Amino acid sequence: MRYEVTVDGHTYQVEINEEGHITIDGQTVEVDFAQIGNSGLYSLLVDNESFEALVEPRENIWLVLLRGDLYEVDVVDERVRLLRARASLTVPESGEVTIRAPMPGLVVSVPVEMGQEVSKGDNLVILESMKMENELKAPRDGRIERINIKAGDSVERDQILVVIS
Amino acid sequence: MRYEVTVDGHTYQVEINEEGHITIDGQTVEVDFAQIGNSGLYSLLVDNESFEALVEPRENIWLVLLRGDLYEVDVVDERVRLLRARASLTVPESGEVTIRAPMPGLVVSVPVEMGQEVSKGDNLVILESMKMENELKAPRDGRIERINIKAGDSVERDQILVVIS
Amino acid sequence: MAETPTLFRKVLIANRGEIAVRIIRACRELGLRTVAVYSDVDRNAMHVRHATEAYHIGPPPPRESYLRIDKILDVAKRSGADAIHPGYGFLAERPDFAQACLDEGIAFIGPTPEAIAAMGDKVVARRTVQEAGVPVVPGTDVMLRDDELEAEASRIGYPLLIKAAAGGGGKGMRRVDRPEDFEGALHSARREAEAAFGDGSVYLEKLIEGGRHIEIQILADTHGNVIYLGERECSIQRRHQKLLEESPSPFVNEALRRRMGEVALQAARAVNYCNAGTIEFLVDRDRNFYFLEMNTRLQVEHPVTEFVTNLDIVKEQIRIARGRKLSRTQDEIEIKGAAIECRINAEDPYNNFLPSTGTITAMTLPTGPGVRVDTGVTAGDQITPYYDPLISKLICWGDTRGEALLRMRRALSEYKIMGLKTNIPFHQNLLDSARFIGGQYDTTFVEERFSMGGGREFRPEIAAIIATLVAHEERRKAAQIVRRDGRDGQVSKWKLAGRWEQMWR
Amino acid sequence: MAETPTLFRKVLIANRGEIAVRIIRACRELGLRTVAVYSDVDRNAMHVRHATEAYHIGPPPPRESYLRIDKILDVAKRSGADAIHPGYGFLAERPDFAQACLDEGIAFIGPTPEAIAAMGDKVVARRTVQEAGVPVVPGTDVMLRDDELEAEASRIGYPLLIKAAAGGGGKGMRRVDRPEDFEGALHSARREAEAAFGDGSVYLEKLIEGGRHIEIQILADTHGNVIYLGERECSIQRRHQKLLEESPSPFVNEALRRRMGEVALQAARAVNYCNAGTIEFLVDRDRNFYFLEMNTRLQVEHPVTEFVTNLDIVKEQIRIARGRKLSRTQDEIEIKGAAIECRINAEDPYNNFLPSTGTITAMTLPTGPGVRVDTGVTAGDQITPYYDPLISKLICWGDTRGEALLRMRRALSEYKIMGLKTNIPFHQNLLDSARFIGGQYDTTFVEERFSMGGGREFRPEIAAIIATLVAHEERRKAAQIVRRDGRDGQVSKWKLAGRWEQMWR
Repeated sequence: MRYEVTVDGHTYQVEINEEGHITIDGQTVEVDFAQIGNSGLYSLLVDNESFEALVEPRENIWLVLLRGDLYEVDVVDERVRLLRARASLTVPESGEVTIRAPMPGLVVSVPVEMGQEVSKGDNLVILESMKMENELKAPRDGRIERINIKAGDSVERDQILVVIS
Repeated sequence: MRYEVTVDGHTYQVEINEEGHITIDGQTVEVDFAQIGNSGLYSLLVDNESFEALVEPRENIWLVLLRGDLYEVDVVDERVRLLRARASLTVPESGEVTIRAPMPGLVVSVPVEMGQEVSKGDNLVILESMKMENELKAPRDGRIERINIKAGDSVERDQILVVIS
Repeated sequence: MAETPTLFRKVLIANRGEIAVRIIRACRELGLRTVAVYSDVDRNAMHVRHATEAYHIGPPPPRESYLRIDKILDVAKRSGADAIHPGYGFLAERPDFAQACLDEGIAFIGPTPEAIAAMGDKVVARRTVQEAGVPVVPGTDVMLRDDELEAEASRIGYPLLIKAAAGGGGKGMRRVDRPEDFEGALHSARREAEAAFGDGSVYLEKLIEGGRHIEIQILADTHGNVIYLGERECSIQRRHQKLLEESPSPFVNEALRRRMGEVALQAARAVNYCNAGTIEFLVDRDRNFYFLEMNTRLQVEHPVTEFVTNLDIVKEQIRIARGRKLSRTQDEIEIKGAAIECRINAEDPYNNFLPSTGTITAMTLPTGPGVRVDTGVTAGDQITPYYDPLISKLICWGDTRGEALLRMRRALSEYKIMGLKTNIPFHQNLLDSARFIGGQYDTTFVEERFSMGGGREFRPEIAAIIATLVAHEERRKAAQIVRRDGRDGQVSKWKLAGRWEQMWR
Repeated sequence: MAETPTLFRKVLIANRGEIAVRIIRACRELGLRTVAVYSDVDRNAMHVRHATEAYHIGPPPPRESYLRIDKILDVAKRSGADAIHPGYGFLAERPDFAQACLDEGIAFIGPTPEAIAAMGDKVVARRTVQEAGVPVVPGTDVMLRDDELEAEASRIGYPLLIKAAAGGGGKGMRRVDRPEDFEGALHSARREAEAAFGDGSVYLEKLIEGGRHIEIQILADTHGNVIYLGERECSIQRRHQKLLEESPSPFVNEALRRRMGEVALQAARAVNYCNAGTIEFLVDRDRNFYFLEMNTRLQVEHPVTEFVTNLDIVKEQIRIARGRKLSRTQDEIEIKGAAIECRINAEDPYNNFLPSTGTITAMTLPTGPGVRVDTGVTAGDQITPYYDPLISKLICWGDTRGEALLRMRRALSEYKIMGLKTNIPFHQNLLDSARFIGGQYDTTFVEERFSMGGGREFRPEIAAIIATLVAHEERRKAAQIVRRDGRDGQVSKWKLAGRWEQMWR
């Protein structure tokens, strides 16, 4: 699994490989990671170097207290990145808008019907991908013009799922 | 709410009155009770005397660490006491067994049907009482002979609900 | 003059936070029962949990709770407390409070109301000690009108300081570098003093550049014995707030220590002082020293003195209040090794020391040899905006100053506080600073020569890895929840109830 | 004899638990990097988290991990460690390990292999120190056959002790009161010694009734300087396991201290001892003292000596291993105040001290003046059956023994450990015992004259109220959950996923 991880303005490309390895900005290190009890205390061994940190979630970021310093870390996985990128596309004020699959996946449900009026932010398709369920939302108000898929369908990346007019 | 509370072989009658008062073995004291964060640490003021304790649940009891000593406390409320008393009744090996309401309540569901074969421990009736849902179980193997109630019924204490033969 | 010993069995602590806990501990070790008082937001506080008894005294603002003499005396009567320890801050230096205790027949663990009053007015204090032969910073010693002050200013010379007579904590204080700025500074200092203390009186002092703030701890009993316990170096300050203190001072040699100690005793004797007190001095580059003021109470930084003298100052305070003699004579006081105290505040050193409030969600204390933590909070406790931002004090002792510094670095790296920002990174930077390590600092050091950049090693890539692994794990767990409860969209209410029954029964 | 200083920068700690953490702290304060080793069950342990680096060395049983010289030396090489500290237990008193380190060019922070070997065989040790003029308990000093031992037994007189030559911890030890019991006891002692140490050799010692176990800490450098740091009173034992230690001993006066110290130095010199070591003595009611054995390593109870001498023994060990001179001379050693150590074990004092294992679910450490905690665990850590039950050591210092006792009581009441049983109530009872407070105890005290009943105040009714309130609250919360998710019997999977998204994104 790949992540884009931002700390203090620098973005690292982190990839969690098979158990016990991580690649960070192209460099592979051996890691051994453990949570201490149910607390937010973690122990990390990176190529046998030992680190202890307290970790807590905050709205959109992770707080990591390491050797006295508090780091604010933004961890973005592919799925979230794709969704974020999709959400930031500029959408025409009128005319047709096509909703495409941001990644390959399995359609879990389609909570809208042909001809239905939808508002910006309404769920159009629930797509299971990378073991997570992802909500594809309406980028603006409109009417459902076309539905190309149904629950249970497998879809490819960029396949057109729904069209709003 | 009344509780029977057993510590070190002695059983106390504890009643939680309106906010701020407790009666223990007939004596009423003013209490102020607070949990510290989300931990198992609690602060108790009893008539202004201050106590600090760590509390944790264990299977059927509460562990209370108070001033260095670990107390094992069994807290039984009316509901549990009634259920326990019911469970301890001797049940004839054969013949009819009547399942009565151990307390007044509302029938939430009856997950068995007339004529159904049930095993000891199977749920017969879900009864809501004292804001809790209570499972009334078959005291031995048998066949459902009669069902006097349905979901939604209000029942009185000792009312016959189900008969097993 | 042998007085009848004052017996008391139950001590009310008219304070909160770490100092209340500190005093409760001393009382418990003396077999005394303790009474805590608390405001609404302090119900769960550590001092409430550690005391034998605890009483509510009102809403969070100090004026409605911790400063309410009537409520505190009422609790003392209801609880049967026969002594009161005021801690520091709040009512500690209020002569009317000390007097009210005495009037009620309650022992006040501190000096007499007269001594508090004499030292509370800075102008009177200056005059009093000066008459006793104590050197003071050149300045004005009587109340003067604005025009008189301006004339005096020319006599004293610039740069100079305008200070509030009732002052403390830098409020009502102004530095003036040129005669043309004097009038404006005077008016603004008077306004600030009036607002802060209800008293706009000010006086002038020559500004001593490159000065160090060094104070002498003294103890005086009711039998006429007065001793000093060496000095504390308190020049690490920011906006007149001390951040780190050490004893001994790297700037003070044995001869200077003795001279300052003797002068401190003169100042104390000038007001017939009794109980624990501190004489603050300004020491210039040539080791001339000048009386600044006397704090007629226990100081925040008393633990560094305790570490190097092996004396428990709070217990001595109680001993004195009971009418007993000091447990040591001056000859028996020996300074052993070196101690440093870091004040751990809820403030963000990377963001102009902005106060940080909230709930402490997790805390790991440093332990081991030579480490002492005086804390008023544990995980789950809240830091509110109503009181000072002091979370705890971390104090380390070493056989040498070097060992104490290295031990403090080790302890700081073990100390973990989550839920709000703390100034631990400030202390870590300070302890890496060559000038600080070399003992080369004065009261302007933190504000003028120190930056948070420092040479410390940051490990953002490690933080990145840790956060990613935690996020990855949470994601995996959450995926399982969706999976488990998934397809059919149902979680049985029986299952939920069942889980709970298992837990609580 | 000035030797070349041995430079090292990275220290491997061939141990676990509190002592590994203790040594890591000393190294960090000296600017040394540290290498931890851990078995499978110790992956999450505190010593792993505190070290600079950590390496896995095998399964939990010590024979497969902490006792594997080959694996530990392999880690030393891989990590570039140039020194090894063995702690206590495990490999600390194995001459072959010390030798193997030296063979690999790694500094061994401890005595020479020869000194370890000489003191490791108790019979050889007795003979060696006896030749140096050190008094030993009357007994046998050479290896004897069974019939010879029986003859010697008659000479020495009953009661007597049969002891294993390779012994320690009471294994292979038998008390014999009558000649007719001798033969049976001899065989069973030999069997036990054979099983425990792979060596069935035993020797005899006269049994000294009412004896106290008092030991002298010594330090010796490579320049021929040897000093003693006063004594430790270790008579509070149960089945030969020490539970509480104090320094100074309430039984030892200045003259006896000096005599025992001088004799300890003779014993150390007899084996050209170097680094830290401890000479254990048995002291009878008339203050005669007899050499028992020498522990050629750091002791568990070293902190009480550190508190009263203000010397860091672990740092001195490192200093010595670096070839430097001791930081103090004998004249500079002064015993200040009194220190007590309580060993906090995971065992149930109400149930025959049965070991207790499990996860520590919550822990509150005592802090404040005069309190030191040397711990190897925090909340979330596990106590496993593989290693000794020592959770931590609580050490308190006081200006007098009385103050230290009262402070220890205070600290014990603040110390909270949840998840398993500890012996804290034992210590609380002990500190309430009049005989203990009076210093009237010998090595038989805990087993023969002490009971857990004590005069302590129990508050079962408060425990009842607290548990009821918690149960009541849990019940109320659970009722709300059933209610919220209730009637329709559904929890939306989107809702669950949504909650989670909010949390992790």
